[in-house]
Amino acid sequence: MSTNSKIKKSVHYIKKELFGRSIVTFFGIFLIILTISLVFFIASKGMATFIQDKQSPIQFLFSDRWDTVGDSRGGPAVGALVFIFGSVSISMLALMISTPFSIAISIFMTEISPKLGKKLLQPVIEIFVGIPSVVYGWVGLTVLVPFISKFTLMMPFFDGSINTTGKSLLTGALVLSIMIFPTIASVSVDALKALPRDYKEASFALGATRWQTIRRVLVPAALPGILTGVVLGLARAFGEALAVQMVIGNNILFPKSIFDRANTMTSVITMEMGNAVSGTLESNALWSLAFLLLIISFLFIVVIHKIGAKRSFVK
Amino acid sequence: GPSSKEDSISISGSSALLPLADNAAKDYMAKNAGSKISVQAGGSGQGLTQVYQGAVNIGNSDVYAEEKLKPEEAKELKDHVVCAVGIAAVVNTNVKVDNLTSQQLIDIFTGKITNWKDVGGDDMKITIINRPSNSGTRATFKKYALKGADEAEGMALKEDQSGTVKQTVSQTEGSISYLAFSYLDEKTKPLKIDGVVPTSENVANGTYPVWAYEHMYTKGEATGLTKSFIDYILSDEVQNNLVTKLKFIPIKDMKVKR
Amino acid sequence: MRIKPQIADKIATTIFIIIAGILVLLLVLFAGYLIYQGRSKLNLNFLTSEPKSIEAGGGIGPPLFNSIYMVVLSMMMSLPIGLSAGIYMAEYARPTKMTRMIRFCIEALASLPSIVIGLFGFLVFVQMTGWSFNLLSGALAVSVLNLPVITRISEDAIRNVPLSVKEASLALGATHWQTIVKVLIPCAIPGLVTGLIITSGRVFGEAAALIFTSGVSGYPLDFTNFNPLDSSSPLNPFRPAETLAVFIWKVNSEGTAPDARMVADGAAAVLIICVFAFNILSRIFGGLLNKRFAGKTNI
Amino acid sequence: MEKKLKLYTKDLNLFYGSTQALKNVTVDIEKNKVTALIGPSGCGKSTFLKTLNRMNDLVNNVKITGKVYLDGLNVYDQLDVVDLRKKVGMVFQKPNPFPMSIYENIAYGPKIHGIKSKSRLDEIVEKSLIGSALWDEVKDRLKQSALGLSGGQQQRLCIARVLAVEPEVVLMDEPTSALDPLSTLKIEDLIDELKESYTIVIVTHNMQQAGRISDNTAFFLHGQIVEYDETEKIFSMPSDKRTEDYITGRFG
Amino acid sequence: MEKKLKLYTKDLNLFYGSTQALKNVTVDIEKNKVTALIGPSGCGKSTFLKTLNRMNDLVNNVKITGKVYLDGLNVYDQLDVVDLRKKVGMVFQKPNPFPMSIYENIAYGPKIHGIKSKSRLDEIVEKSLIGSALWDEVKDRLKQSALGLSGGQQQRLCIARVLAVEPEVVLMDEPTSALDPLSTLKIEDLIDELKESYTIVIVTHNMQQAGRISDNTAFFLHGQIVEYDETEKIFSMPSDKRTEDYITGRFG
Ligand SMILES: Nc1ncnc2c1ncn2[C@@H]1O[C@H](COP(=O)(O)OP(=O)(O)OP(=O)(O)O)[C@@H](O)[C@H]1O
Ligand SMILES: Nc1ncnc2c1ncn2[C@@H]1O[C@H](COP(=O)(O)OP(=O)(O)OP(=O)(O)O)[C@@H](O)[C@H]1O
Ligand SMILES: [Mg+2]
Ligand SMILES: [Mg+2]
Ligand SMILES: O=P([O-])([O-])[O-]
Repeated sequence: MSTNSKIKKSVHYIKKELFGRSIVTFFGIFLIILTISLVFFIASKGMATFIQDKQSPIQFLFSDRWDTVGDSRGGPAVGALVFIFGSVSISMLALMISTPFSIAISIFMTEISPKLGKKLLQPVIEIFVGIPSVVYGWVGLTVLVPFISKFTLMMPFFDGSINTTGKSLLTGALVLSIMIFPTIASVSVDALKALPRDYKEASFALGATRWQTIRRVLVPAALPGILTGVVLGLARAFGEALAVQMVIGNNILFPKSIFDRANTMTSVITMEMGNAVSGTLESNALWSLAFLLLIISFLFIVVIHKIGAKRSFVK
Repeated sequence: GPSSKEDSISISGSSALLPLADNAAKDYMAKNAGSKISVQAGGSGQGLTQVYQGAVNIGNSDVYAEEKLKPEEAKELKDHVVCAVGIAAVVNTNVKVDNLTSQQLIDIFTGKITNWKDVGGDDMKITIINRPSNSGTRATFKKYALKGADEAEGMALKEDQSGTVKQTVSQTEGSISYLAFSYLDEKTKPLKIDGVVPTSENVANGTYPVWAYEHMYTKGEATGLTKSFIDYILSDEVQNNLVTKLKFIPIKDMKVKR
Repeated sequence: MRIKPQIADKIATTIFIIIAGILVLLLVLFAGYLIYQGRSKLNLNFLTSEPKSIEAGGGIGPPLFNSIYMVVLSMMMSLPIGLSAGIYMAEYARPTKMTRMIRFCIEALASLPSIVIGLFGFLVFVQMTGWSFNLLSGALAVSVLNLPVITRISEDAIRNVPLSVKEASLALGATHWQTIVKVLIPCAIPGLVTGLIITSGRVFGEAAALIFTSGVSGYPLDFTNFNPLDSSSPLNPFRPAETLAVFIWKVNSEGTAPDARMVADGAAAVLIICVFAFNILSRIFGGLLNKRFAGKTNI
Repeated sequence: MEKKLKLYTKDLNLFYGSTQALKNVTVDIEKNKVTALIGPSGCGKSTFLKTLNRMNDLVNNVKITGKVYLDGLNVYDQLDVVDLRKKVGMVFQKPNPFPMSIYENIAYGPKIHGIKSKSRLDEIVEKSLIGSALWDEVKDRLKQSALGLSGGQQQRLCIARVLAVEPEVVLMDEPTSALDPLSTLKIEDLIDELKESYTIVIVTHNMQQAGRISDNTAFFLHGQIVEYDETEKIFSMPSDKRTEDYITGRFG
Repeated sequence: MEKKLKLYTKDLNLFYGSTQALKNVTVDIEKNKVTALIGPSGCGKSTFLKTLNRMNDLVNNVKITGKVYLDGLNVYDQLDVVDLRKKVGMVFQKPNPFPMSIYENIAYGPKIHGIKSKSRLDEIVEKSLIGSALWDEVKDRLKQSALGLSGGQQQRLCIARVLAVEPEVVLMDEPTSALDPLSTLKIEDLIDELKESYTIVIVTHNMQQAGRISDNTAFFLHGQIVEYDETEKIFSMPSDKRTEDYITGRFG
């Protein structure tokens, strides 16, 4: 009797369940395989700098001498600090410009005018997301670069040493800030929307104004979500390649001010990878940079999870 | 791989040689229906790497393969010298200077001179625009114009390809860079070096020292479409017309050798 | 002195409205500028003719076609996989270590810089396969880029189907898989379609992942040749091909044509128009499908 | 008179993670009778109902001990879950039609159970809609979306959808709580008719409703059965003080 | 005996878009009394309650005609909404503490109304918590998150939060419906105490509760007041058939 029903069950099961279930399960697991192989391949290329070329990882991270062929000043060296510093400073700068703006937009969309938010700003944000990075780069190059160049030329208090090409850290950060604002804004919108209506009602019922409610209840309550958006924005800024490469001047030296030329990890990869002969120190070092980018973007995810864990702890 | 497709080949490498390779390919395809040739730049380093790796059929380069690849790799490549190209120092059109001595040029690129007034121009900051270290144009310029002196890396704006260099120089006040003759037009101003005008004639007769051979490398002997295309470029038809029209110097005109 | 809360509220509200206004204005200026700059190139000839690298008057026919073809190819690969993985995550994944691992992978893949994925594609789909630069390798790389996005969209769309509908099906004795295929996916279609159109838009504009995979140039195509095995056929996935976005980047970096600036302006205008088109399309489709599922029209 | 048992549970315990939602629940459910489950919010009524057709399987982290028998077969290991749910249909608190046409809603069950013939399906659809007293109202718009129906009509549609797979038991979880008084009355009348051919278990928070329509009533508190008896007895002279308190509204 | 009116409405009509949720509602609310609002789901009880402190302003597309007076002043044009809400506090169905500490929850109201002194705030917090009968349970954990409290405690916290801004009227929308019987009793007792200093309007779906705690009861149906009278009278001899039907559970 029991066996009888077991047989019946398996017929149902195989025909109407097991087959489909196996396929989707396989593709779920496939994502793990894909990620692991991606990490493996990038890592194996990226590690060659240290294993094969015997460069020191410490030097790679903390030295600013990047000369893959070597010249009168010494043998080849691949210190990536200038690029790392460039990536960090340009992303931070972009974040500083973008975050207040994005949060304001998300507050407008959820609290000030949800109707306009949905009908007008939502599409606007989606379009900003959809604009390809080369187009951002192109507009940066044709509008922002000449503008900043004029600006630096006009400023009397800048001494002659200022970079007046218009290609600068600031230009890159401005372009990036437009590119990452949709990310921060839409995650913040989600975070604010996910708040129970209760908070708002409770605050209003106590005689709070809208601004008081936003500032003292809603934004603090949504803060973990907003931070997640900020980290995602940072990740996007860090990984952006072409738009940045087109406008920052690609100078292998620490920028002395935001008007100085700079270089980033993605930018140097974009510029030099095509030229680098595979297997040489230069090529390997570029792969190491790619590997570093990969590690950093994984770190961002871990940070986001930490933020998320904190949030669930509160609740 | 690309070699499996008999009727289509791809070429990449030197941006200096791009105008010639590209135009010749167009003409060739127009004459030989069914043949497909794709040409892209990317720099000499990329051309050499990719042809060695079998990613493309022809790798264009401004420098000898031996200068970039390991000896055992370079050995596998076959060199086809198709022409020579001169490389000129160029400046933004608002720079009043027309001529620089070799030493001045070196001083500028190594960062010793940073203002045009020190070489007889207006009081204007010099902005150097450089190419990536694996560019053949840069290697040639460094070797023959700068006498091997190391550029002051940090001071330069760096541009990926010759096209960008041209554009940036034309847009940036007080800027200086270098371009293959094939990129010269009214947007930038070429400089005389030690009084010698950068022209094809001066390259051919040996008075202008900054030039390089243009190489088309193949992995092993060229065959099929690859071979006929290289033959086509070496033919009088191309050498006498397209090559000179694009400001390259036909091999047979070169009175000096390297 | 304490500002009256009501007044502080008015000030804050005004600031928010101004910032929102700035945003809208920014988009209008941005798009307006691009379209204005590219206006002289917005004609059929530009859209259909071959690019030229030395002389003026080139068009963007093949790049435009390549972009569209790239979307189709990559969607053909990433959609079935992403949808399956999304179904798995929404419906079958138990809260186990492995599920957490998959979720981490999805997030990690989604946050990877596209240049890193481009390099991975270069290594695996170009170098290791020995295929040289080609459309298919580009499509594969873009699929890697898309996969986490499509998975998430599918998962969300399926999760957003009300539990009550799923319960109804199961309570009638449908198996889980039957419920997924016959109820959940049909109900999730509005969300799926909107998401997929947006994703397609992303592929359309992607460049960094393609520079090292599908290449930055192609050769002239014969648009009357429909044999996908023939190298001059636009349908051949094994040819090197530059998409529209890559084309802009290339024109900027190695553009040697005298009208390079105008060509890039034109191409950028076309791209931005496409972005708007994708967005409007997704809205129209999403609206229609939603209406249908909300019972406003006959089924 | 001997009772004919259709379903019974024995020492049923259910845990959501570490919180216990059902404690030693032992209930006999008579054939062709209406059994009502009452109790304050969160006491485990819905949870219990769902153990009867194993809808709790959907929830993660559920642990069940004890037994549920349908016609003498253990629901958790002697019956395939698909067969079980065919035999034990369920109507939910909020009407939940599929976003499909009225026809497709009803034909869905038969279709997934393998019926393909169009004429056979037509027949089933008509019969089920007649059975749920909805036929006259919708017979001219079978192809229209079910979401266009009113709440009360949707709930009857959901009943028809259950009837279409010819179940033996129908579970109802507060089927009228989202409906207006008129629709409520219609559904109550329908339940009265249905009990001739089906065994019905109904959860309700409305004591008067339980009194009107059920034959037996079980009173739940904190996951336990406090009292289970004939409805009349429960409402007229409950033997437990808590039942009395609940019925007279001291809490809940 | 003359009645002392605290609040009254006149011919109040409220529309959500085009659907009318309140129809000509005219109610007098006595000072220091508990007024209960009863009626089936969707009849407009919550909507009515919210017109009294203008919480409906938050909803889009609401149109209100008619008048609401608080102490003789028209709430919709003679009083500032912030002042109104300070005077007319509200407790919601589901306890809704802010995700902050217990202390911060209570200090929130006074703070936004301009009180900054720490000692003054401490005082208010203590007084409010004592007033809501929660002080003893939480005095040692004021800095801990309010979300860690039990449902009943949270609800009393919400009451304390309202008391902290020293309102004159307290509106309560089914304040015990999400709570267990014990917490319910505590809150009912609290309401009984509070009415000495406050005017209370409470929505409840539990008729027995209305009977136990209120002085006056209004019965709503379809947005209209069917009957409004002393609670005793409503429950013992309603003058309208519909009221009777509802109270005896014929529907709802
Ligand atoms: N999926 C779940 N996970 C965890 N706990 C649950 C879940 N579903 C229900 N519970 C808990 O189990 C207990 C019983 O819930 P159940 O839904 O059975 O109550 P109920 O009697 O139907 O209440 P109501 O009248 O409100 O519907 C409650 O404490 C509830 O919080
Ligand atoms: N924001 C809103 N928009 C549109 N209609 C609404 C809104 N809020 C309530 N309604 C409608 O107004 C009517 C009255 O709702 P209300 O919430 O006041 O009822 P209630 O008596 O409080 O019911 P319950 O006992 O279920 O809480 C209902 O028909 C409801 O659907
Ligand atoms: Mg329930
Ligand atoms: Mg209500
Ligand atoms: O010609 P290059 O691109 O190698 O300078």
